[in-house]
Amino acid sequence: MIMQQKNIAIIGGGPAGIEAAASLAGLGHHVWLIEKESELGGHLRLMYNLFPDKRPADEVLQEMLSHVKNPNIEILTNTQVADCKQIDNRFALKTDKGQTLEADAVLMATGYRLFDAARKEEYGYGIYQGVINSFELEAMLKNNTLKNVKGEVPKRVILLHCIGSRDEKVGNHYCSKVCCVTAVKQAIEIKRRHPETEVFCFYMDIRMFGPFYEELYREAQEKWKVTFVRGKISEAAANLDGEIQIKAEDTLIGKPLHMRTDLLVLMCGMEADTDEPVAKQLGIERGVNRFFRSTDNYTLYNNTNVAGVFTAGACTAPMNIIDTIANARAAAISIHEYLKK
Amino acid sequence: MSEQCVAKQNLWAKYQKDIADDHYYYCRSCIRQTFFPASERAYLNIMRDKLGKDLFDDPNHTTCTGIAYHSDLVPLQTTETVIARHFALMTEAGYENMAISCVTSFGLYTELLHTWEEYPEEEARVRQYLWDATRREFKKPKNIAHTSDTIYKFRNEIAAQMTRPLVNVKTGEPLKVVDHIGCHYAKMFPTKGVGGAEFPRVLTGMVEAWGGTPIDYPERRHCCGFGFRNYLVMANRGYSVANSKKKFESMVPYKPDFIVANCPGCAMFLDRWQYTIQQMEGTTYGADGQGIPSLTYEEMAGLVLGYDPWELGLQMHQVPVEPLLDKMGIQYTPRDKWTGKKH
Amino acid sequence: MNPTPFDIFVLPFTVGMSLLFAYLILKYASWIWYFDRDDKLRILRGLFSLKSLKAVKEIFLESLVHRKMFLVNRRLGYMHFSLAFGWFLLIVIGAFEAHIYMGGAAPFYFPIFFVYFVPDDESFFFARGFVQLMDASLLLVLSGVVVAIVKRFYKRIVGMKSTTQLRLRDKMVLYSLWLIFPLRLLAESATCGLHGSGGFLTYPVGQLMAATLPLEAIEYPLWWAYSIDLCLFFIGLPFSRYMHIPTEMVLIFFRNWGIKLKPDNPILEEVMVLSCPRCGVCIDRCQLNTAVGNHDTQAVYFLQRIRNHEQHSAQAKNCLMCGRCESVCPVGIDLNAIRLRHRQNFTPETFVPQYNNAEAQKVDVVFFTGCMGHLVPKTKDAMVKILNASGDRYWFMDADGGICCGRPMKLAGQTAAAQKLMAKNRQSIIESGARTLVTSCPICYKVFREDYNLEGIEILHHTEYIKRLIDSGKIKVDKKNLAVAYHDPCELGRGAGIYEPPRDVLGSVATLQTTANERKNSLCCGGSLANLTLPSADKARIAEQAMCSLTANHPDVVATACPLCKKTLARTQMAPVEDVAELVAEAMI
Amino acid sequence: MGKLYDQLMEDVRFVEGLNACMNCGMCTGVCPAAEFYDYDPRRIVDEVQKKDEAVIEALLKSETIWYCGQCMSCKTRCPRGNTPGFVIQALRKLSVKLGYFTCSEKGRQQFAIKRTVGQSILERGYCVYPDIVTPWMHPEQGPNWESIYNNTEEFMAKLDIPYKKDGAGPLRKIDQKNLDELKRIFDVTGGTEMYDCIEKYSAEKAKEMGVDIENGDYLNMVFKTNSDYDE
Amino acid sequence: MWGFKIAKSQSINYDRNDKEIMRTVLENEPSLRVCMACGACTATCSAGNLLPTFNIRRLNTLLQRGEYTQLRNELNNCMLCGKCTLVCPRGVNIRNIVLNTREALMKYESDTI
Repeated sequence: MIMQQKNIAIIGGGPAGIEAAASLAGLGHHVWLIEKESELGGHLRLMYNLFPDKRPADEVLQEMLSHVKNPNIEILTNTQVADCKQIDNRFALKTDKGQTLEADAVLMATGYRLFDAARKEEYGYGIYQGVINSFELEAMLKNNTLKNVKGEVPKRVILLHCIGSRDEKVGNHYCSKVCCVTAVKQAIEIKRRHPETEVFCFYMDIRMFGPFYEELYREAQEKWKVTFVRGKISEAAANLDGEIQIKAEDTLIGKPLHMRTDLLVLMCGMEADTDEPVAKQLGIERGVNRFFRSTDNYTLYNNTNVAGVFTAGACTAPMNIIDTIANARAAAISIHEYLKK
Repeated sequence: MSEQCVAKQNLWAKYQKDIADDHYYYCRSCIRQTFFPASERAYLNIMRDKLGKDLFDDPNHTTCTGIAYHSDLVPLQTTETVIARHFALMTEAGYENMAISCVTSFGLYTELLHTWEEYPEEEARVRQYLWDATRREFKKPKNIAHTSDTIYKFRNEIAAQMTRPLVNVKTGEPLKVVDHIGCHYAKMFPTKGVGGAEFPRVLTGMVEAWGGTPIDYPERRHCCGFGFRNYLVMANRGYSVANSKKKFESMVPYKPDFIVANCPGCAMFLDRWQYTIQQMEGTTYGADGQGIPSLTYEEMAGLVLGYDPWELGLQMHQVPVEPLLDKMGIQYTPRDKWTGKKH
Repeated sequence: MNPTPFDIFVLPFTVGMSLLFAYLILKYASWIWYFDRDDKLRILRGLFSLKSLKAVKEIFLESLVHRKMFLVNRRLGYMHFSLAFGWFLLIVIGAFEAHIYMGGAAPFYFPIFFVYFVPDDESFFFARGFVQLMDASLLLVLSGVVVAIVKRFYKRIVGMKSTTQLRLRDKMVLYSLWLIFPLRLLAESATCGLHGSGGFLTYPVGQLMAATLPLEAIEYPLWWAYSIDLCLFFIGLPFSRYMHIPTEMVLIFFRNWGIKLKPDNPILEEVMVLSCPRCGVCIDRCQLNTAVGNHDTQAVYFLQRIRNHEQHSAQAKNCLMCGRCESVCPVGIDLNAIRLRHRQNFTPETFVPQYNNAEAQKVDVVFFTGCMGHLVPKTKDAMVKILNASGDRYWFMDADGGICCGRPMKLAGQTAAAQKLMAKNRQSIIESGARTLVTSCPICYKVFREDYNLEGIEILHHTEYIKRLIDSGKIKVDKKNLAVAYHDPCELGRGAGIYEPPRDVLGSVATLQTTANERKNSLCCGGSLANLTLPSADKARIAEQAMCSLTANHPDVVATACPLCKKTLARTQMAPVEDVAELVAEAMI
Repeated sequence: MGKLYDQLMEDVRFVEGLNACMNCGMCTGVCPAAEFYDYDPRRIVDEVQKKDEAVIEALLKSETIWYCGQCMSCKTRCPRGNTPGFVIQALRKLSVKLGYFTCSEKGRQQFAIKRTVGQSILERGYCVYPDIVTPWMHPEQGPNWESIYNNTEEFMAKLDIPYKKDGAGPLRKIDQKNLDELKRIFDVTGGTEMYDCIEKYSAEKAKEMGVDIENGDYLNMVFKTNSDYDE
Repeated sequence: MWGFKIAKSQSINYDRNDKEIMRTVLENEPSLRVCMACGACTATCSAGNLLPTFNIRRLNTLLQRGEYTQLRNELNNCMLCGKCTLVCPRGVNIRNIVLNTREALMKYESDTI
């Protein structure tokens, strides 16, 4: 039986949206890929390279983008959905540019919002120049501009894990999963470029969940001489020289640890984008972690409480690129099966 | 405005505390009345005479037992019931707002109200205790503020009446002021302090409004070291002084003109420990080698409003305040320091 | 009687030889001088005893014939034999020849240059015979030289994978040695060629030279060259490895007189170090070479570094002390003991144990499983089962953990600290009143036997104990249909000489296979606590090497008798590894 | 008497102060006491949450629970919403209740605090009062304080402070009616009981140590002894 | 007169701490770097079994932070039995770290006295 071509609206043109669009088009469907920014790629555009293989992020993005050059895919950049209604089994989406899209299914691929480091007030992010977040470090690596506040190559860099993750004080009980391995990747990259720079990772637990992540962690210790300290930094403050003084407990000793650093990098976690309008209008439920709730975490991961609305990628939970791509493909299959019925 | 300032403003915007406008039931501080009795009087005077506010100083008021509580002499329920008695006194006097002079008390009152929210059975129990002991009943206050909150609230009104801004009259430069916030002011409940726990605004707001420059330094948030039993028992005082010393050493490179604290204990310790360290180790802090004066915010407010330094009780400080008075261009009669001035 | 011949060219030789003798006499005297009183007494007592005769016999067999080296490697043995024994013959026969010619005393250079001075005199007794004998001896030596030269460049010719690497000084002395005998041949042949004399070797070579070379012109320089070369060799000898020749003989005497290596006296070590002929037999025995590819730490290099006063702490630490080298060393140098002595030099002794053993129970048998025993609970449980069945009253001394036996500390060179641990354990053992001490761990076993002074208490490895239980019928076992290859733990086998009891026990519970590297030749598992620095990956390589050998005949189980060996070998996952005690416990009826 | 952990659970501060610790160390990192004592609040919370009775008993008898200065900086930072400072309060209260506080040098100091601050509350209505800040107990207060102390009445009069006078104002005299109310509150809420506990167990300890409690020797001892200084 | 002494900080001051011994030991035994603080060494430790306050795992960290006073005290408890090295999942030669640290500490102390 040949299925009639169906229309699917994908909200969000990051890795999940791109990959799902390619898969759905490959299954013969027509896709609108709606992205509010001027370019596709989402957070991936901001990254320098990707763990665990250290493959350049641009290269991965370009390869993914080559899959959406397909007549079945209509890419709507600089576009936001202004209004969205469910009419019977179909969805009427009005864009802010006045287009009306009639979709048989909607895929939410809205990604995540980076945790605002300023909310962890004790580190003085935004107040002390030497305190930056992990994406700012990534940009420094990408643009080759790693500098301390005096414009010199930093003598010491501290990467502090779990910012905005596993933290009741900011309402995020969950682990953002990717920050540990990101820190390790960034630590290696710093050491690769500046072997004289001392790099420390302050962590609570090292969570190396993916293939070759643990190996990367060991490589950071063994080959790149990155020092790992078990203890979350309690407080940071700048001194007159603009260095950051930190206080932590070295929990493996059981004593407070004080040291100075040129840069304190806050490894910010992922948060759900709770302002996303389509989800609000369609009444898509969120879990206690504020990410979209799956109908079933095992068998119906990409389904939501609204029939015809699906989710993929980091809007469902903190997720790395590898899992996001797999998850987007899974969502495409789920949508395909739904539309067959 | 610099990025840093914007970030601080954004942060402070999150901690806009509700502070009552008028009609306060005044809660006295054990330590303030002992070491800074004139500060207390100056506060009441500023509020009443300069700002035209109504404060009730109740002869029936007593300690909240906070120091005993944090020294583990009394159980929580005793302290709760003593505080409940103050609520009853306030209710009986027809007041709904509290202005609390002591930071430990302020923290305790806040903690108590929070606990009663979470554990209503605890409130019921305390009401019963109070009834059994005193036959009193109470309404919970509508608003509780630390007395420094009220000064912060009216800082611009004070600025309007200011005669001696926080400016070095010789150089015309703003005075550099280190603020020290009592730990129990906002560390336990950041939303209950003006500006939160990490970058509190309550004192820096006053300093800025009155022409000074607040100084941030690495150990700004560190405890003065009082530590209750750590000071009360002689054997433990090495801990107490060491913490203040840590702060002094961290602030010295910034060459501050004076320290201001909103907690009576902190103001006293940051004064006395300088003397102790000087005696024990020979180190005198401060750019001029005369120590860094440590003021209460009432004393700071009194000075900018032109109060006589000896009426403000500045002679009770061990670190000499005269160099600061000279910098501010405040006239004072040296011989009145100890003989007093009748007015 | 002939007049004493002389020529000025004998002077270099004479000077060299005299200097060497003077040096050696002083050296020998200083060694004896620096021995402690006990050792001096031993020398006095041994000097005119049968021990000295035994030493002479040993010198003949080992230093000249190189019997042990023949046993290890026939080609290498021949090389050393031909050089040493050939030269010995040249000296002895030459001396007879010269003395008979002179009819009495001859200056000591005379035999060396006999052909020059007496080119064609066949008048004295056995003159023709001597010529032929001397030629034969020279040929023997020359054959050795050829092998040595070939070995230097093609080491596999003598059946060696590795040969010693030489420094410049050694090379110069080596080349002077190589040249001695060819020069002697050329000089003698030149003289013989001029006089038409010579033996079966020198005559044809002389004739050939006469036909092709201006003999009158080169004869005299050749003798000069020979003399100078000898001089060079003799002067260089004390500073080269050839010092082993005069030293080894002394060592053999010392050993026979009962002098032993001591931690606080360096003399015997010096003698041993100088005795090393750098034959290199130890290199191929060393698994750090064969499994890991290390060419720096083997005994020969280690001794060389000591002798040359070079940095050797890394080499002192990087040794398994498996004893494989020591067991084949032709000179019989105490290689492990020397290695251990050099760990003492840089290890502090600030250790104070702050713990005690459990209270001793009054029993007949004390069982001590050892630290490592706790890592192999199955072995431990098997021993408990066997001990329970034995009917002996026993105390499991470290059932809940105990103080380490002290050998690991001793192996790390921290002897004084180790003794503090030993004292604590010794006290517990003695307090128990037991007559027998059984241990599962060969490391503990060795130290109990060697350092604990447990007089009146019999110390048994558990394999010995189990063998007794089986022999006496205290436990009964069933022979299973199981093919077992046995791995000799280094400390138990080469270290303590316990080869048969584990095999006997295994024979009664399973079918024991033979393996390529057994008993004295067994391979180390790599887990050795004696090696202080070996990275874990390298340990794994050694374990694999051992397991390859053990599993060649596809046994069902590899058995061993050491918890550390078991743990280390099992990690390779190449075959199941069980302790002898476990197999016994399973086979018990 | 229930198990120690159950007794701790009766204290609302314990319930509020201990969720589940993940040993991140943020409390210790910022703790002033951890910097100057051999003290690790994280470890205390971790030990308590294991609910091992022997461990809790050891804590109640230990020096370590008495180091905390109650600044509550830990409460600000804990990412699990714990308050080690509250847990400490609960432990100390139980330690006093069971008399375990006399097992430690720091714990025994409770007697000195009770005899000074504790007495002052019931006698003067305030924890602190110039009369109890004696120069010999407080040399660090300096010469200015010493001269004020020696002439308090005169000095306060010059400053117009109603020292020991009736009516309102700082340092005024609290009348007996109010002191009686305070005492009754202490009686019904367990304050008096806790005071009595401190007195009773301290007297026992003084006897055990052979130190006279009546003549002030015990007070002097607990007030001044610090074994750390002897090292 | 005072009845007290100004307390000294017991914190680890990483900037001030000397790292000479750490560097020496890391050079001789680089496997020290890959410790992931799992505690397997402490769990199996023969000395720790008899003396629960002794924590061989903590030695690694003390060494890497330059906390030599505590390190020296703890170090003296190790019996060098080698179980830690045998069980380490990361192949850290802990026994050799102890040996090297003892050696370096002794040298360091004789140099600094």
